[in-house]
Amino acid sequence: MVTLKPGPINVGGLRLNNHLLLAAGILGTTGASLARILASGAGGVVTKSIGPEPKAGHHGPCVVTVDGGVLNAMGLPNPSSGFTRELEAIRGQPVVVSIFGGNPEEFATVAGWFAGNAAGFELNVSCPHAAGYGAALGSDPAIVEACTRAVSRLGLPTWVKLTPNVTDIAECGRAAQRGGATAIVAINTLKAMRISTALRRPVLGNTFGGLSGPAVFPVAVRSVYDLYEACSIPIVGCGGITTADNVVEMMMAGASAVEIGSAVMDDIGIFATIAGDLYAPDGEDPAGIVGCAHA
Amino acid sequence: MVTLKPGPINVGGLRLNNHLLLAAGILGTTGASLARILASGAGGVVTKSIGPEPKAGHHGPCVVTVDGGVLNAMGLPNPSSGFTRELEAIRGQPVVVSIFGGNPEEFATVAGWFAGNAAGFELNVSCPHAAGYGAALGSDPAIVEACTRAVSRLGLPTWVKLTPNVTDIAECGRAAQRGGATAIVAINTLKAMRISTALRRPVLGNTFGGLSGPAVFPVAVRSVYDLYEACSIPIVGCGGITTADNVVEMMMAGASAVEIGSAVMDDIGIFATIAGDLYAPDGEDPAGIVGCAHA
Amino acid sequence: MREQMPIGVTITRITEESPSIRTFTFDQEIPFNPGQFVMVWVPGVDEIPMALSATDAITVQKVGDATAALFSLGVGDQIGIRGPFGNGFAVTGRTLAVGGGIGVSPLHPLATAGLVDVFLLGARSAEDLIFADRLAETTTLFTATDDGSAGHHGFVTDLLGRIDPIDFDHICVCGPEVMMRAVLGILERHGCTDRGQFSLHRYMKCGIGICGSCCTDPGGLRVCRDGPVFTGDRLIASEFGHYTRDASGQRKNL
Amino acid sequence: MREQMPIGVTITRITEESPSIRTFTFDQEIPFNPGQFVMVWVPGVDEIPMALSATDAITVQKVGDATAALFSLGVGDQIGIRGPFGNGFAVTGRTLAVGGGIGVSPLHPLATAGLVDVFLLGARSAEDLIFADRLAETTTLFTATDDGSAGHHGFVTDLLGRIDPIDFDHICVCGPEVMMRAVLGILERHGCTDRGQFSLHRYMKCGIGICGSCCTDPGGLRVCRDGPVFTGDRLIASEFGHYTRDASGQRKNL
Ligand SMILES: Cc1cc2nc3c(=O)[nH]c(=O)nc-3n(C[C@H](O)[C@H](O)[C@H](O)COP(=O)(O)OP(=O)(O)OC[C@H]3O[C@@H](n4cnc5c(N)ncnc54)[C@H](O)[C@@H]3O)c2cc1C
Ligand SMILES: Cc1cc2nc3c(=O)[nH]c(=O)nc-3n(C[C@H](O)[C@H](O)[C@H](O)COP(=O)(O)OP(=O)(O)OC[C@H]3O[C@@H](n4cnc5c(N)ncnc54)[C@H](O)[C@@H]3O)c2cc1C
Ligand SMILES: Cc1cc2nc3c(=O)[nH]c(=O)nc-3n(C[C@H](O)[C@H](O)[C@H](O)COP(=O)(O)O)c2cc1C
Ligand SMILES: Cc1cc2nc3c(=O)[nH]c(=O)nc-3n(C[C@H](O)[C@H](O)[C@H](O)COP(=O)(O)O)c2cc1C
Ligand code: FES
Ligand code: FES
Repeated sequence: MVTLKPGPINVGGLRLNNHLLLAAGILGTTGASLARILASGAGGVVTKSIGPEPKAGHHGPCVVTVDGGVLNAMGLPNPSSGFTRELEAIRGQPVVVSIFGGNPEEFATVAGWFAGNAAGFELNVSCPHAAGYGAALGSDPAIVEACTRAVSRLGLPTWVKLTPNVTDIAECGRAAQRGGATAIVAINTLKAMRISTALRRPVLGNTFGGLSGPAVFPVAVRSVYDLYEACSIPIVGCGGITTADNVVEMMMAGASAVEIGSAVMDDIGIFATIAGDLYAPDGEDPAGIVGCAHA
Repeated sequence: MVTLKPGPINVGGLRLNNHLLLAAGILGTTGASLARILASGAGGVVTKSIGPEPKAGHHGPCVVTVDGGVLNAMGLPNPSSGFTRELEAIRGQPVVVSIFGGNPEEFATVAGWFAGNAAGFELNVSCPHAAGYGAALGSDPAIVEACTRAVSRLGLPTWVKLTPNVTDIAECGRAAQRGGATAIVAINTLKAMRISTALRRPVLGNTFGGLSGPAVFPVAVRSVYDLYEACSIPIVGCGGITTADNVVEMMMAGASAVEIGSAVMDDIGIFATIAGDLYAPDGEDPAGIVGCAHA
Repeated sequence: MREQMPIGVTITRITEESPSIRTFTFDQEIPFNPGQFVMVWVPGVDEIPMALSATDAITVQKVGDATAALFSLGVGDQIGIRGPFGNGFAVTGRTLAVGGGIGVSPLHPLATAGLVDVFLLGARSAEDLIFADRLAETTTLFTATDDGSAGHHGFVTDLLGRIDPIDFDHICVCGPEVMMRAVLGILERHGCTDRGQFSLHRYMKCGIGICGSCCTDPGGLRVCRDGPVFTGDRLIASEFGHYTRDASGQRKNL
Repeated sequence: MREQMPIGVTITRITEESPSIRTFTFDQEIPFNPGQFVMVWVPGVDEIPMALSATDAITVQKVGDATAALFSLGVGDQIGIRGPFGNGFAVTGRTLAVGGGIGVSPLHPLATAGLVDVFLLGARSAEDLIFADRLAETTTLFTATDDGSAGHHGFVTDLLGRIDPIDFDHICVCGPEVMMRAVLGILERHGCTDRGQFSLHRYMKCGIGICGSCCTDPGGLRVCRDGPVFTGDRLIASEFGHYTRDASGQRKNL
């Protein structure tokens, strides 16, 4: 297996302890939980997506596990500006605050709250199950560009997380780049649903949700590969990663770093596990790996 | 588990022996192989997609299995008009001929060759890895409508198979319906790829391919559910089905029949296996199940 | 990741334990360890965490929307069950159980399995002392009520004052968090917080350790996955007894 | 469905068996049954089916693009391997092997495993009689060449005429399809087609029984999955020896 030389890296304006970040919305609601993941070997963490108003989220069921994946429709529950206090415990660490809003102004407002204690922002224009938010904006390149610009203007690292539920993800990537994104994150979940045949109704409280986990890995690799051809800013790969070899594969597709979400469910020590397999003193220079699968 | 009353069914202008069809491109290149699947319990079969010229398909690797799925980029290999002779052995049986072309005229030409010995057509406007064909057309509703009209004009049952690689599959469904489709088939494969970390290059000869199998089932259920709300013609569910319960779930989402592809790999007797679990003399009326998960 | 969709179960019996507490027995057995919980899907309403009070039953106090919706169901109705989840109690040797109100629910299967020697049961008044008869069959039961209508007149924690916790290898506790914190205080005074096993309630959405809504300060422990049962030594310097979080993740003082 | 991506192997030795046949040995062992094949990925070119001629080797005849690309590789180069696939030979008791040309490749590991008693090997001329030395070590070897440069002057099927197939429990055959059809004809005359095990070549794309490109008439048998080895009785009334299909699925007469 390919191994990499360990050490801190710089991606999209952020300095990370290694290539492995916690993905948004996974154990990201409290500072303590983010601190736990950082202590367990993650090179950085992305918080739960925070929006303009406190939200309780969708009624349950919010999450079910399926064959090779996780289906969720949390509905973006978040404490809004109250989240600032959660960040106190992890000040100075590589913490990316994921934010969402219904329009560019709301994105700017929310970003403003965290300008003091976030290492950078990740714009959620990609959640597939929150009416008026997320992918509702993220499938229109013009809106992606406007939301990105509203936040990148603050001068902090601005990552934009894209949805795969579009005909052409590269177009959205180019829009984010025009808007001043310092990195693109791909992908958020695939729009999906399951039905309980016993109860004869959709299993998620919200009917529709998002699919993550190993099932979406081939879609995520393709999205990163597409974006690498279309954009010149760094890409952070996300979706279905469970092994060090998956990380290498994402990097070969074009990712400069990766985010890991669903795999935390089966192993909360996944960051240490993967880092243990991925890094070796005699490993390769990571820069030589990024995008090397492109002809 | 829900069981259904056995017996022939009528879907989108076709009479089938049961709800279970073989999906396009799976063991569908020869009449003998289609006959084998029919004899093994399928209620109908869809052929390999046939186009205007013989095609050898993409260079290999054309298929790899992944976690919970199959990734393929066959490149639509097909013998073109020569395929008529393969159909001789299965004349009179519920055989849907899958066809493709680069424009409405080509669709009409290919359909014309088979007007005599096909029970109906399935239009492939959804293959995600054949430049100038499939999803290249299928992501534009106007083209979907035009191709459908060119074939439906022949007066034979005309099913249109859609791609999930679009922002809004319902829009494509409505376009097919306007064009005179007698049923919609959803879904074709999800655009995806994998990279060999050992060889540092995309594993498929064509770089990109399509993901099928259990991994895509939640995406397929969602697509069928969306289409059921948007369209009034029958829907044939396809994508990731491996069990009788999956069939019931697809039907509850809105499918009047289903197609099964990748599952044939693990069990060539899958049709008999599923039929054995699905049908019972005291089973429910299938009509009552279709779409019952909609509020 | 293995598929774990909710299973559909049919309610076969509804037992009124008290005016506000009912046990719903269903038609399928769910192999579990006492203290584990399931996510109960009330179709069209919500999904909420509930301890299994038996292998085929949950015992529910009506407190809000979803529990009220459960109370509106009758025998023959269906609900969905995901689980069991969490760790459950782990006991060997002499075991003391301390239950307050609905908190008796996860302790009940521990007692019926013959794993509890002494059971201290508290509630507001006699009618809320649920499961008392059955508990008395397998344990040495002492009761307490706030209004003195049965047993000791006062808190269940008073009963603990009359017992030496050091006589027990494990002290399993479930009830209102203020009561549990008081028990933890007593164990602390006896220098045996590690013998305490406290079953926590926190707002839960996923039940499988991924969403973060049940995480506690300062360790980030997930109640749904690392718990719901924690030994007292892991709780002593924590949010336990002080605050919790609501559905949006905002802190609420207890 | 389990993940089965191609593994990367590095070529460690290239043996020139004849001017047009080379054995490529690589750095990993692939547990297999003799007669099973792998899909060999020549990066940037194509993926083609090849029998394993040993646990860590394939023996390749240069016939077109992908095989020519293989011939352009050297020691240290990497190729991808998917598999092993298919059924392989199944022998017990006395076994006769009949190989023609490159068809000796899947029979070789059967012989080196000590499972072949008598081996009939044919080729165009002496230099094409590959593996003869090694086969002679573990089997009773008879050879034939078209030009008479070694062994019997004539076809390998002639050698079969001098042997009583009924003396053998299994007759394993691989070679040009016309030759194999001739062997089947001989077995038919002896009334023992079911003792013949014929390893077929058909155009293959997936190797795992899903794409349909290797299906044969009239049974729809998949050479990659139901085969590549079939007993003679299953081939007698089939396309075998008459026609095959190309990459597009069009029939080609043999
Ligand atoms: C591990 C665990 C085991 C439990 N076991 C039992 C039991 O055996 N019997 C029993 O009656 N109750 C039990 N509960 C508490 C039960 O989950 C809540 O009473 C129930 O969720 C209330 O839902 P509601 O919609 O009726 O109330 P709401 O009107 O929604 O809220 C009432 C209160 O219930 C709590 N609550 C609401 N939703 C949730 C949720 N999703 N997760 C956690 N708490 C919530 C909140 O603190 C809220 O303030 C348990 C809780 C947990 C975490
Ligand atoms: C189960 C099996 C085992 C085989 N074992 C060996 C072996 O051990 N040694 C060996 O030298 N050859 C073997 N072959 C044949 C080998 O696969 C072909 O010679 C090779 O594919 C030719 O590829 P090419 O690109 O060089 O030739 P091309 O120029 O593509 O074609 C030459 C001929 O090779 C055949 N061919 C091409 N591609 C394929 C394909 N994908 N699948 C099947 N046939 C194809 C066709 O009949 C074609 O006419 C085996 C074939 C099968 C099916
Ligand atoms: C329970 C859950 C909650 C999530 N919440 C968010 C969120 O708040 N914001 C966001 O951008 N993505 C969210 N996601 C998506 C993940 O960040 C990630 O993009 C996706 O899960 C794919 O990665 P994975 O396969 O490693 O999980 C969530 C995913 C899950 C499973
Ligand atoms: C090897 C392979 C070949 C396929 N060829 C075709 C094709 O020719 N035409 C088509 O419309 N779909 C084709 N498909 C897609 C399937 O018909 C089906 O839509 C998809 O595989 C999802 O169903 P499944 O998960 O049951 O396999 C192919 C799929 C596979 C795996
Ligand atoms: S309820 Fe989601 S992590 Fe515990
Ligand atoms: S090669 Fe695909 S079915 Fe045999």
